[in-house]
Amino acid sequence: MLEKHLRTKLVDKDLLLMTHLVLGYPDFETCRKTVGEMVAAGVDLIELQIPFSEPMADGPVILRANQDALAAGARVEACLDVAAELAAGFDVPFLIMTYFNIVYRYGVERMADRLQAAGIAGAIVPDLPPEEADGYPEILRQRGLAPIYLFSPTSTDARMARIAEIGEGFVYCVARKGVTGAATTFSDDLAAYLARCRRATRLPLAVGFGVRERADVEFLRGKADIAVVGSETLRVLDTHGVSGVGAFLRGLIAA
Amino acid sequence: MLEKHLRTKLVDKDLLLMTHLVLGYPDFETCRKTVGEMVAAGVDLIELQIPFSEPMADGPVILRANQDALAAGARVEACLDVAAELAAGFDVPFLIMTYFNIVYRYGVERMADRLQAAGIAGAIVPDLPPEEADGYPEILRQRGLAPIYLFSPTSTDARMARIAEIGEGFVYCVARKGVTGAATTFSDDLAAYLARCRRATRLPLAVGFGVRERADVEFLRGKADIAVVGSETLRVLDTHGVSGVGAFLRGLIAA
Amino acid sequence: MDSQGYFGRFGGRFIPEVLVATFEELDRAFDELKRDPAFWQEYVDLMSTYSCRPTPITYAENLTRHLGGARIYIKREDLNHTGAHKANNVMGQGLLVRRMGKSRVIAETGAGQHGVATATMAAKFGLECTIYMGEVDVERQRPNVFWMERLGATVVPVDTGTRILKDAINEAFRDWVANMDTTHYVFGTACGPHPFPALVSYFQSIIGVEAREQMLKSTGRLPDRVYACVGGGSNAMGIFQGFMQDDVELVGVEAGGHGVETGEHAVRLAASDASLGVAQGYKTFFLQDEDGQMRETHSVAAGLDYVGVSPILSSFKESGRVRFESATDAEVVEALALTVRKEGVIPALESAHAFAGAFREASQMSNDEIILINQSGRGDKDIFTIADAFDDPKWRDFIRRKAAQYDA
Amino acid sequence: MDSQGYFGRFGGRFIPEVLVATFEELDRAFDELKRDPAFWQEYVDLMSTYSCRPTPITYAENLTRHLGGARIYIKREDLNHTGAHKANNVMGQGLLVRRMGKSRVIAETGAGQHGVATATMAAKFGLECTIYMGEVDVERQRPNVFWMERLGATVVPVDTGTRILKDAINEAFRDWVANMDTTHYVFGTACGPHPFPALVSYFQSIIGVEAREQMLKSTGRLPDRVYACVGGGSNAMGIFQGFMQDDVELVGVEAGGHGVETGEHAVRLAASDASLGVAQGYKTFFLQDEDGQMRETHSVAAGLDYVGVSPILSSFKESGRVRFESATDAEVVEALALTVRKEGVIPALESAHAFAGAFREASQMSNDEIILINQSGRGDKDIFTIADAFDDPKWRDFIRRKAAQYDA
Ligand SMILES: Cc1ncc(COP(=O)(O)O)c(C=O)c1O
Ligand SMILES: Cc1ncc(COP(=O)(O)O)c(C=O)c1O
Repeated sequence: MLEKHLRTKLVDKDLLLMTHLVLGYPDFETCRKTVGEMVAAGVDLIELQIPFSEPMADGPVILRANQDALAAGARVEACLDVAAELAAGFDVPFLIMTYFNIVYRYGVERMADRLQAAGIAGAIVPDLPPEEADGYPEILRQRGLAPIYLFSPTSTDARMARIAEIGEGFVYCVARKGVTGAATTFSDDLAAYLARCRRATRLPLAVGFGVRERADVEFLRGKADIAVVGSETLRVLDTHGVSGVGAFLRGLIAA
Repeated sequence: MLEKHLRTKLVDKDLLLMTHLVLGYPDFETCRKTVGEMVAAGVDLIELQIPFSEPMADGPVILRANQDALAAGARVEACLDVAAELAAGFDVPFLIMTYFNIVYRYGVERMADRLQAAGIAGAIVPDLPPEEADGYPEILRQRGLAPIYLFSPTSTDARMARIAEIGEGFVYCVARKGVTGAATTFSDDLAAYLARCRRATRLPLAVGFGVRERADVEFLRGKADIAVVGSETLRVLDTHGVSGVGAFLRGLIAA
Repeated sequence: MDSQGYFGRFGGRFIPEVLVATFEELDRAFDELKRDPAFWQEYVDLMSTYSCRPTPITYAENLTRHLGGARIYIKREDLNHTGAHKANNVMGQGLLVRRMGKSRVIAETGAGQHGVATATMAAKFGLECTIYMGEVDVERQRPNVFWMERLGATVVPVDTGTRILKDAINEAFRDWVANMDTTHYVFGTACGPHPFPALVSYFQSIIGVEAREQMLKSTGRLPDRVYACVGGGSNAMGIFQGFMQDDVELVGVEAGGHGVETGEHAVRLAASDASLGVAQGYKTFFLQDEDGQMRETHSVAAGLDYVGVSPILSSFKESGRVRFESATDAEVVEALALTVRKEGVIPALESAHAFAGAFREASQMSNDEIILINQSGRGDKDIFTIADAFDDPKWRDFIRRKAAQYDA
Repeated sequence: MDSQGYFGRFGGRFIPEVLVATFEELDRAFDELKRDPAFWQEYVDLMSTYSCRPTPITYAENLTRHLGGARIYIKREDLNHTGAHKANNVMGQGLLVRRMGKSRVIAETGAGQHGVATATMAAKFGLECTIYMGEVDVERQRPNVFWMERLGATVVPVDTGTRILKDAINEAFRDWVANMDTTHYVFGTACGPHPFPALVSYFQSIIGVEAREQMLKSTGRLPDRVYACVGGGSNAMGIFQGFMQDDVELVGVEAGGHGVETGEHAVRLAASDASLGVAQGYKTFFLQDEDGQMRETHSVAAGLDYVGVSPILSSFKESGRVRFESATDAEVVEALALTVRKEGVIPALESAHAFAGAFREASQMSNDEIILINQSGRGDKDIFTIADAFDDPKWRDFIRRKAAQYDA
């Protein structure tokens, strides 16, 4: 379902934009407003991260947002309520991103039920590789939720094929070896890697980690389907507030 | 010669008194005055200690006097000058007490010549046991100086006999196992030890280490020939000054 | 262990995709090394020339008499180079790094022990070295930081999360994700994603292998009980492996902190405060809240102050093969004082937990029973912590004077 | 050695009469022990179960490459229990005390190493223990004082004289004079009245005995040169004795302090500042003035900061059997830094003198020559001194914060 939605969108646009925010950071109200700005700016897809105390795959900016959200009292249940509210209120697909322990403690089936009820489109769990899946993708799929998986530059072709098989919605291509938020060189290497990703799957490709400015987005055009802006959105939120986010995003996408 | 002098004195008195001071402590002028007080109080024999940086056999009071004298600049040559001056000025026998390194560095023969010239009666070197004598007692004896040796409660009869043989003037009987200046119990044990000393030698017996008051002196009467007042004199000098020393000593001896 | 690195329900490998290839490389290197008949001897040779293995077992005659029960023996890991069992693991991984041809190592450290050990290994093997250490620990363990820097390591204070061991681990993983081509992550304990629990336990097994032989040689039989403290679980795994197949009771002692009932502790197996979870790349018992967020832990011993625990020990908890107990800070300081006074050996605060656990039981045992305590490290490095634990006024004055001297 | 304890012109026994009987008792006990064929094995057993003898020799591959000359091996006395060769001596004397049936031990200490070692031995053997330590050293070496107290020893700060090691020795003798029935004086180095130089050297010879065998085993031959630092001379005597009869050059390295020319040093044999004298019960080279008063000495290493030196080494100086060199504080800190960085071992500041001496010469030697350095102790206990020597600002901040915390 998510894939279909994206394909439809991709008829009109050759590159979609996905943004990211940490639920409860700095508070739920700001999250609501930020999502409003994102949607208004024309964002196509929004990743809502449920904060976790040990976000091992995240870089400093998102890491600190996780901590601050937890320190401000962001409980999982409240995050899910807000996610449901946002999904009901805005007409873009929302994804839940979090670490496996949050899902595991909640109960994988119970979480899937809850996300389905909330109208969420899919989930990204970066520390749950296919080897540890243990029924997880099926449980999601049964509820119409897309289990999003990741490719990385070190994934072999065989492995990409395997991941492509159990993933749905799109594939999240990590642009380089490294955590979120640091600089990536948008180079020929990256282009070659993305070509390899393209060969490995028929799912749309999202490219994340390090997208910061117009030029990065332009670079991806034709090579991927979705540009993911993660840490940079948060940085702008921190420095320029909610309205800054809207301006920043419009600057990124404007034709 | 020293022995003969003491024997003569012992005809009139049954117990002689020997006092001690550290040359250069607190300064040479005070030493001169203190000796004056001692002689006036009726002291029979005076031990002049040339200070040494490592006075291993001395207790805290004399130890500190050694240090202070050195800190005040008491050089060996100056100590010997003052000793000569005192020996010329007062009509009691003077002994030099010091550690072997002072003698060794000065040269044993050269030191013996110097003491002879200064009119000193003998020398006590507590860290030079008979085993390490290496000609030392002969060198003294040749110059009419008495090499004074020590007995201790742990000396065997055989050892006492040997010491008695090389010693001259008198034997210094250490009253107990311990350094100078701490309390000694003037007990039956002590009496038995002194009887053993008496059997071991025909030299007069001096008893030192811990003589503090009239009663101590009385205890020694009949058991020894010379009572040595060491640390206590220094303590009095520190607390009551030069004149205090005179008063203290008169109190000790007064019939 | 199954092929996915599971010990019963515990273990596994929960890692970001970008690390998968690196872990597969590590799997292969570890497999090769285990299959190489010459490797173990190479490892033993290194440990016996660079550290002083075999470390002895010491008969604690005075403690035995004082407690009046079982005969007490101590396995002396404190005599290792760098002062703890941590040396076994890092030197083993050093050999592995050499085989893999990497030029840089990174490590997390809590108490600083593993950081010093890794920096030492890096100096010896000529490797670049970065150590991640929670800011709180950097502050508590400055002497160790000083030595790591002298050894040529870069120490990165981690100011995220609760700024302790677990945060240092997260940060080290972040580094690894970015630098896996050149870099090996020297994990410090028998935790983390597969194959680390197995890998670290493999190197630490040298403790148990030696201890079993030594006990047989000097007492003619095996001990009745073996005690080890449990932080991540590596020293416990190390000694326990020597007695796994034997009729020997194995006892792991966790950090009771201010008491399990206060919530300020690090007891994951000996009480029911912890629950099953997945974090830092593996599945085990974690001290976490209902949402699955990791809790703050507490122990007087920085090296035991960890939210997770070796998945292998979790499986032994479940199978009943190992019994788990805890000792409070107060009991530990008392056990430490007694051990120092009676035997002249100074256990690390971590190790003192094993002593405290053993002392509690030794007096109830009979004279012909034997217990073996693993002294995982020496305490003289912990002077700042131990002096505080003893509340020594002369130490405080000394520090004040020293500070005044620096201000002058 | 002759029957009076002379080595050439040096040694002897210059003691107050009251101590004569005690020394004769010690003579007898030491003689018996040397004649008892079982004793050495008893000693070796103790050291291999309580400490971890044999301590290894480590090939310093990186230093060898860096200096580009002789192959460098290190004898690892730092791996002893309590962290230095001092353990050999005290444990040996502990066995002696047990044979003599005494219940109390006393000792002097400078750096604190010997004090900790003695207190440790006393705890292990169940003896009462008093340690004399110069006030200056108590201040410099508080961590060691803290441990001595924990070990149950009474530490008496000596406020007489220059308030350092030699004054502590004097004070210990004063105690002994008063308590010789119950008390043995555990002398810490190969100095003092006969039989201490011989007695301490006897126990320390275990270093050389092991090292000779180990060098033969691992290199197939003897080293060309052996380096040891020289404080009182016990670690040097310990290792040198293994190679006395061989064609091996023996090099003792003394504390050059701020440089021999400044007068602030502790060089007794490598330069002509010292002269023959008699103090602290024996005859040797002392740093003294013309009157025979002992001079103040200086070294960055508290354990080398001593006015006298082993009479045995004085005799080897005179016979030419041992060559003596000195290394300045600055050279020593540099050698220490290099050793830590290159090999991951942390020599004590004392031991670092031997390294400094060796480094100076190693590069002039050929690749097929071999040198052996005695690492008498580990430096991690010296953190306060070493951090100051490195002038580490982060360490100073840490101490300031710690002090502020105590004041809060
Ligand atoms: C001396 C010592 N013992 C024990 C531990 C706990 O670790 P583990 O449980 O892995 O042995 C540490 C950790 O730093 C340590 O330093
Ligand atoms: C580690 C170490 N090495 C050497 C010495 C010097 O003593 P010696 O010359 O007797 O070996 C000391 C003395 O404290 C020491 O602690």
